[in-house]
Amino acid sequence: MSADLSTDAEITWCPGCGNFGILNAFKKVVKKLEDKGVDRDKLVISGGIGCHGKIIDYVGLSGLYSIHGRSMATVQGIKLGNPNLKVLAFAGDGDAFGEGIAHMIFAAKRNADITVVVHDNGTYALTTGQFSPTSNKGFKGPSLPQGNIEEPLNPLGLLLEAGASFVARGYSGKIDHLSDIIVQAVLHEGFSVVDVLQPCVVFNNTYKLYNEITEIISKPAENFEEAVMLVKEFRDRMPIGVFYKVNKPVFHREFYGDWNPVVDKVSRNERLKLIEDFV
Amino acid sequence: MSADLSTDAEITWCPGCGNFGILNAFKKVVKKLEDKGVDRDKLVISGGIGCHGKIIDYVGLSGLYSIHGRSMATVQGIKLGNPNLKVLAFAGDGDAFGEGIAHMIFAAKRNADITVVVHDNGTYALTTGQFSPTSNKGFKGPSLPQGNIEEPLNPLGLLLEAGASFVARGYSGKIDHLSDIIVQAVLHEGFSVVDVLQPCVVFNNTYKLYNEITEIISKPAENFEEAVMLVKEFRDRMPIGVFYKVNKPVFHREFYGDWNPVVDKVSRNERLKLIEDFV
Amino acid sequence: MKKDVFTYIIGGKAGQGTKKAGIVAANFFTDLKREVFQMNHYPSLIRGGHNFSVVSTSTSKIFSHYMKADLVVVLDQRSYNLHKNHVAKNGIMVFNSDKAKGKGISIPISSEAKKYKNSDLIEGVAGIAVLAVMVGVFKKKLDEIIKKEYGRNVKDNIKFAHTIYDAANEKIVNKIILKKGDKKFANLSGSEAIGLGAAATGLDLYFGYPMTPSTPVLHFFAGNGKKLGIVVVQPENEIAVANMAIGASFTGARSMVGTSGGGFCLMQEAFSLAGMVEAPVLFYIGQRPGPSTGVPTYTEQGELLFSLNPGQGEFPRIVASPGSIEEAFYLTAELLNLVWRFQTPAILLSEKHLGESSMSATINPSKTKWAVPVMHKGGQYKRYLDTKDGVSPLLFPPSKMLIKWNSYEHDELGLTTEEPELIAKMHDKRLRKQESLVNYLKKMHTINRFGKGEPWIFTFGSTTMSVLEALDYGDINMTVVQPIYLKPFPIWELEGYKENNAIVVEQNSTGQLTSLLREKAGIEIKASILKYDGCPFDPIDLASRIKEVVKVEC
Amino acid sequence: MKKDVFTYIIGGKAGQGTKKAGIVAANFFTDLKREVFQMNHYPSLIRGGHNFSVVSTSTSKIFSHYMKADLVVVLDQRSYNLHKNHVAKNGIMVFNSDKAKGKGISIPISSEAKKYKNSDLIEGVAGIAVLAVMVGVFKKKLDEIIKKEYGRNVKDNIKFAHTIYDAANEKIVNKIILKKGDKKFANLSGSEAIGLGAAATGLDLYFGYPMTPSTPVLHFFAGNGKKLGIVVVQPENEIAVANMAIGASFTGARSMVGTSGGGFCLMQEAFSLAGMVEAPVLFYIGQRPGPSTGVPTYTEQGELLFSLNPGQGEFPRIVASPGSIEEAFYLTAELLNLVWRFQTPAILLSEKHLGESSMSATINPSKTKWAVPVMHKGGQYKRYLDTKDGVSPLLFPPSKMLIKWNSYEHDELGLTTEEPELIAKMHDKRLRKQESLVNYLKKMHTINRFGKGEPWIFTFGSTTMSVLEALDYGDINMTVVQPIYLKPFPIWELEGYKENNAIVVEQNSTGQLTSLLREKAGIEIKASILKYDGCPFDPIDLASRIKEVVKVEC
Ligand SMILES: Cc1ncc(C[n+]2csc(CCOP(=O)(O)OP(=O)(O)O)c2C)c(N)n1
Ligand SMILES: Cc1ncc(C[n+]2csc(CCOP(=O)(O)OP(=O)(O)O)c2C)c(N)n1
Ligand code: SF4
Ligand code: SF4
Ligand SMILES: [Mg+2]
Ligand SMILES: [Mg+2]
Repeated sequence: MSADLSTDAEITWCPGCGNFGILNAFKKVVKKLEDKGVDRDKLVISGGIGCHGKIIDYVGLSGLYSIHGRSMATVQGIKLGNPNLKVLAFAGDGDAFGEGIAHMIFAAKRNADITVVVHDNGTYALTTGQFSPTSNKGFKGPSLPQGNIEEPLNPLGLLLEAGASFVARGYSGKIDHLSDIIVQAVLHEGFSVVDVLQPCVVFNNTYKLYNEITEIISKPAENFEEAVMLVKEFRDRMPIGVFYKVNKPVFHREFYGDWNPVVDKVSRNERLKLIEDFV
Repeated sequence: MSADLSTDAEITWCPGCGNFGILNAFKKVVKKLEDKGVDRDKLVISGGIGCHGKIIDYVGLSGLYSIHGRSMATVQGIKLGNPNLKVLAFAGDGDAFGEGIAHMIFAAKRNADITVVVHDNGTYALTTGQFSPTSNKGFKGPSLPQGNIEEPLNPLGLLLEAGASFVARGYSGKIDHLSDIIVQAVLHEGFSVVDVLQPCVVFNNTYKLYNEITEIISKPAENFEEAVMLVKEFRDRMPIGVFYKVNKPVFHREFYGDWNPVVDKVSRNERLKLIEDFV
Repeated sequence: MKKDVFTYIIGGKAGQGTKKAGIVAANFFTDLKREVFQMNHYPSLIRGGHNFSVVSTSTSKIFSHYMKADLVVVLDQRSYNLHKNHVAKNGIMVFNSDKAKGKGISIPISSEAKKYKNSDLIEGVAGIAVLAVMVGVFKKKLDEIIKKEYGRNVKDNIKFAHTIYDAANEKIVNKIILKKGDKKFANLSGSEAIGLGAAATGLDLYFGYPMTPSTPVLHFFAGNGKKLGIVVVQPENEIAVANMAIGASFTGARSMVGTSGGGFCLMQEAFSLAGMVEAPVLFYIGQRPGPSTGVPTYTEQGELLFSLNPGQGEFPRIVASPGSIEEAFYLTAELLNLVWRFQTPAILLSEKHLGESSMSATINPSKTKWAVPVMHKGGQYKRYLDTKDGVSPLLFPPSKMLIKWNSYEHDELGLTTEEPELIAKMHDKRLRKQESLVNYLKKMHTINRFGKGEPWIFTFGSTTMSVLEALDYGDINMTVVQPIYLKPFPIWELEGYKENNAIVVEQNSTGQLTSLLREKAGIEIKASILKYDGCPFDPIDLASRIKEVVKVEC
Repeated sequence: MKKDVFTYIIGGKAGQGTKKAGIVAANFFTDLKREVFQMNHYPSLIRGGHNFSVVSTSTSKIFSHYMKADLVVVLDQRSYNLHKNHVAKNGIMVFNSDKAKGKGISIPISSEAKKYKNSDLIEGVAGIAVLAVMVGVFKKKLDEIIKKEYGRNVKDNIKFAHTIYDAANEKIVNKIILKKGDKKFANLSGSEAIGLGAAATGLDLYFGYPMTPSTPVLHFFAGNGKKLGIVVVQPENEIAVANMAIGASFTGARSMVGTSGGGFCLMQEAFSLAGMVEAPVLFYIGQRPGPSTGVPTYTEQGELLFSLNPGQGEFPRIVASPGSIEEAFYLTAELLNLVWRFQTPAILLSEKHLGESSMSATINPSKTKWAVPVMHKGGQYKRYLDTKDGVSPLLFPPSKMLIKWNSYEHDELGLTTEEPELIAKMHDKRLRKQESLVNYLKKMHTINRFGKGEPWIFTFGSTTMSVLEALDYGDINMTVVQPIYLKPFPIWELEGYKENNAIVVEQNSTGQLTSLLREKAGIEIKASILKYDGCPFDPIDLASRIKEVVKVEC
């Protein structure tokens, strides 16, 4: 692993893309986590398909570059295989809130100990800018040139309802703040999601808007209801920060406590004996 | 179509199953709708796979007996093909809130003009009683004999968040009330969901509980927030009735107004001319 | 003709305990050191309808149930009607006179049962009492059986059983003394064999979403996984199932998934992902009649071709199907080993008839291998190192090395590439893995041959059992050839067969194995015996169909 | 050797307008009544990287681009490096001296462009200006072209173009006068042809979720559907896509879906559903290199076998692949007609190379049929009436009759059944439909043959175009045989071929068409020419590979 977390891959995002902010924030995250005792070799990442997913090529960490909409399922599998690892899935808005929405809802419901960072640019960017689940009504893309006829989803509201124990929003234009949030998300034991406002300079350039309306909140909501209200604000004022954080039983621990499938594997001999008993 | 809406199919639900209540309520629904001018030949149904889905065999209406988790997608297709039809999908809790959750959320988001009736028995009954998305924590089923380790989903809360314009809960033990609700749901233009408490006498016998805790509410919530609070109550007191109802732009109308793909089809000659112009 | 077969059928409504009675009967025969085969037939419902369980037993190897029974016990009219033709010559029909009219021995089972609580559930016990009478078991022994097998309401059950016993004892004349056999076998279902095979090879996680007929494997692990150290997860859908399994394999965990055809459709994208990232995951498909929802609780072999090329693009795929319950154990173990040896997904293809039937089996767990991959030895790690045999060494996190699995076409390090030469080179690497796999299989046991004589009969999967029993029953001398591996198809083993007459027996309507043999191995097939009504073959019927076909076509 | 081919390559970063320049060039050649073939190569990114567009033009039929160009214009160093070997003898390389060093004609394109806003986007215009110089077009004509083709910033574009024109005019010596052809063709992409074919047959709804390379069809309908009366829906995922399409077909709406291999994986369960309920839905698959995410914007034919048996269980499946852009039009139309005629799902299998290339085409829309099913004539309606040819008449809601489509095995009315005889009978009904389909296809044009001479070359899909151009280029006389239908495979058309030498050309690594020909039609294949680096064949290379292979193997 290279010290600066880079790889040999050529970065092919458009100049000015919000994904750069996320990449830079994430590199800081890894270093901050190391300061807090989380070794980088224990941090495993996954990503979906889309502009966002390219981050997997660009970050010098181990991981599985997954398929469209499934990185959240992939990291749940990784976590269940070896709970000693910290896992983080990158996903696009199309990825996490469209193709993969079911995995998000159930990861939240079961409080799987994973972190999902959503590069939310309100469009299917890599496939040339179609409307996505978070596109605004009226958004014009090549599959609906007359303009999107649906209201955008409120994904964080949905995930709160589903039982998410850590919900946050960041902005790729505020790198330090974003990296702070992601660090907290990774350290949180349970399901954490960070919806990152990510301008797509080609299909949905929201820099100006977000620079104006984003507002860092100083601390999480006092309770669930307040969090629900907070995540709903995304028109005039767009709060960013950690909205909600609560401790809940964590899936893999409810399942098998401190046991670890690959580390504490039952030996061959023991198994053969058990099988002989069975037959 | 037989006058009493029956078919030659043998009913194979367990004696005492809550599905009987839904079947009876639904037969009343069809008659009430006829009184309100909705012809039964314009009412098309679909269902998923599970005990609930068998209702498709038992009701003498046209429809498509679909696959597990997809009846909501099926009826959206039917509606888009011929918007003159009224469409209703039956679904199980495994069906609608597990395998098919994405279709539910997006049907709500786009306010597709469909009605979904969920036979919510808190278990995958037909596959012999595994835990489902709405099973309580601790529920014992053959795939998790030590007891479910996840909290149940709050599906109506989720669908409200997703944008559902009509949200209701009924109880198969209160047939008249249930049929009233479903009638309203069908008449509502836009996405309507009726979550029906349905005791499964074999794997999750909730008659006693529901007889005690269900409480008919007299009118929908005043606003969204109140509706969200209402659907959350499902422990000590279980309100049933129409929780929320609001008018919103409807998907197929936003798309093509009063036009109808199969009825107002562009003629062959006109099309050939257009194609010749193109090439 | 095969001697010494005794067959017992018990039929009734779902929920009346017919399957349980079948198991009790099978265990009883097993205690006599006889061999057994039990087939359970049930519709897709929870209570009512018509269920039946057939148990055939013999002192020698037995591979199938028979649909001519020495003793039929039916609990209602529907069962009576369905089984009245299943009574063997000299066989006995016992029916519940409260719920059925007919010929045979009538016993008022329901009115007796009504005297107890759970009156419905108790009726299956009547079947055991009647069997006890028929085979000359004393009441004391019957009591023991009931105590052992029916945990709840033992007293009531015994009392009820005695009443039925007495009633039957009066009326049954042709009693039969069952010869004892000489070995006590385990009584194993196909699903249990699959579960045990995976456990023996080192399975760590099983992911499944309920779907008949694969669900019993899920339940097996749910019930037995804990002590074996195997985690069982039921996620939100099949897509999550397959993707989680791939994620788990990234950590070195041996993982497996189970489903039926419809669920496997949803896993194909992940199957292809496994092909590309070279993830070792074993996919179990339990077949039922299709297409679509089809007939969920019945049996068919309609998905052979479907399972040969799942997932987009080109990568090595392995498909194999066990021909017996014993083989299900060894083959599951071998496939889990193979996916780790070659880092590519494999399919264990089976059917309801194997998964939900049980039979006497001898299993030697130590004959299995422990799935161990080629591991990285040191130096810079390259996930997709371009080796001679195409297999790149593995390394699992946590590690100071970069471990990158990638669904895009990639370089040796696992970084995405769009370079034409590299794209071709990585195709070649995967192709070489395919060749290595074939070479490996060439040294393995990939085809079963049974018996001697001509013409040959080709078959596969659970139908093998039906064919073997039919030949035994019909005293037919023919060679049975069963390809265990269906992909890569072991044509190297079949080269000698080309010149000959051959027939095929399979359970589908289009003759999928027939096509495969013709197309892949160039074998001239004279005729195919097909069955596609959802029910397994009956050996007596099958024997006469084979004789007929051989006479006419060969 | 083919005369009169002129090839133009323009390369640069994504977002610099190279594809647009290619289109403009193609339109220009078309205006000269010449025929054109345009191929666009691009990586999976939005800005940057390396894109190029090749346009080859001739006064006679042309089926492929060439990778030896008379004029290459490159906008940066990477493009220069990639294309420096693509300059034909006597060809010219023009490079942007601000961003590249090299041999050839240097023009400071970027520093000129910088004088305008959108400086990056404007650079493609330079390519057109250079082309104008090369083929002796006057400035006035160039202005017209720019006005017509570049809607925005016309003034700036013209001013910029003139500067480049003057610079190029000074340096380019070998100008070429392009002969005019004698017919003005339409310039059509494969995706447009597919869209138009479906429109001509009566398509009502198109459902799609974006996935390269099928997305252009989605966009085509999004842009052109309204006036044609075709609704375009982009749902939440591919599962919804396919299930909604089936729902729509229930109302009598002609529906179609489009995706690529990965998305089709997710549609397989619905594909099987369509087989069972007998829903007429057309599935378009645009292939790209796999497995898994693979190389999304490149081309391959790796999913032939994958597409032959999708979905669990047994039912009639239709798969066909067009060999040219014109054929894409007619075949799409015919397939939409066939699915309605036989009420079973079909796959239109194609590749990025067809879908995203464009060429001169003549299309006669009135040669298509209007998809009209067999309709119910009166009396009691039975959805699954067991007819002689297996096809049951249709009826659409609203109706006083019960119309029940059922994913479970069913009786004629569409009610669920678990009766063994009925299960077998319904299998037979679907099998008869399969036979009827084969009989129908026997009367149709299912195979294309081109040219004369031996040995024969088999190929399929868009590779057909590459082969035809290679033979033309290389003056090779061989018969090209292209099965249009891949399932049912038209073996009846191939029976004569068995004794002969034959080679296969296809774009994948395992020789999937080769297997199909060997296995289904028993054709002895001497050698296969395969390409699997994601790029289409170049006719010059392919011609020499064919000559080589024929020399060595045949
Ligand atoms: C199953 C499947 N369907 C479709 C695609 C095509 N596809 C690639 S990226 C993408 C969406 C990208 O949108 P998003 O997740 O928002 O990522 P972004 O490019 O905006 O970062 C799609 C639809 C795919 N790869 N797989
Ligand atoms: C893709 C797929 N996966 C799994 C199944 C098996 N299956 C049949 S019914 C069912 C769940 C039933 O649960 P629910 O929807 O709650 O219906 P219920 O039986 O409780 O009414 C499942 C998982 C299937 N038919 N298709
Ligand atoms: S298209 Fe948008 S999201 Fe993708 S790299 Fe460019 S700016 Fe970023
Ligand atoms: S198993 Fe439960 S849901 Fe199914 S029919 Fe019986 S009682 Fe009803
Ligand atoms: Mg996006
Ligand atoms: Mg349920």
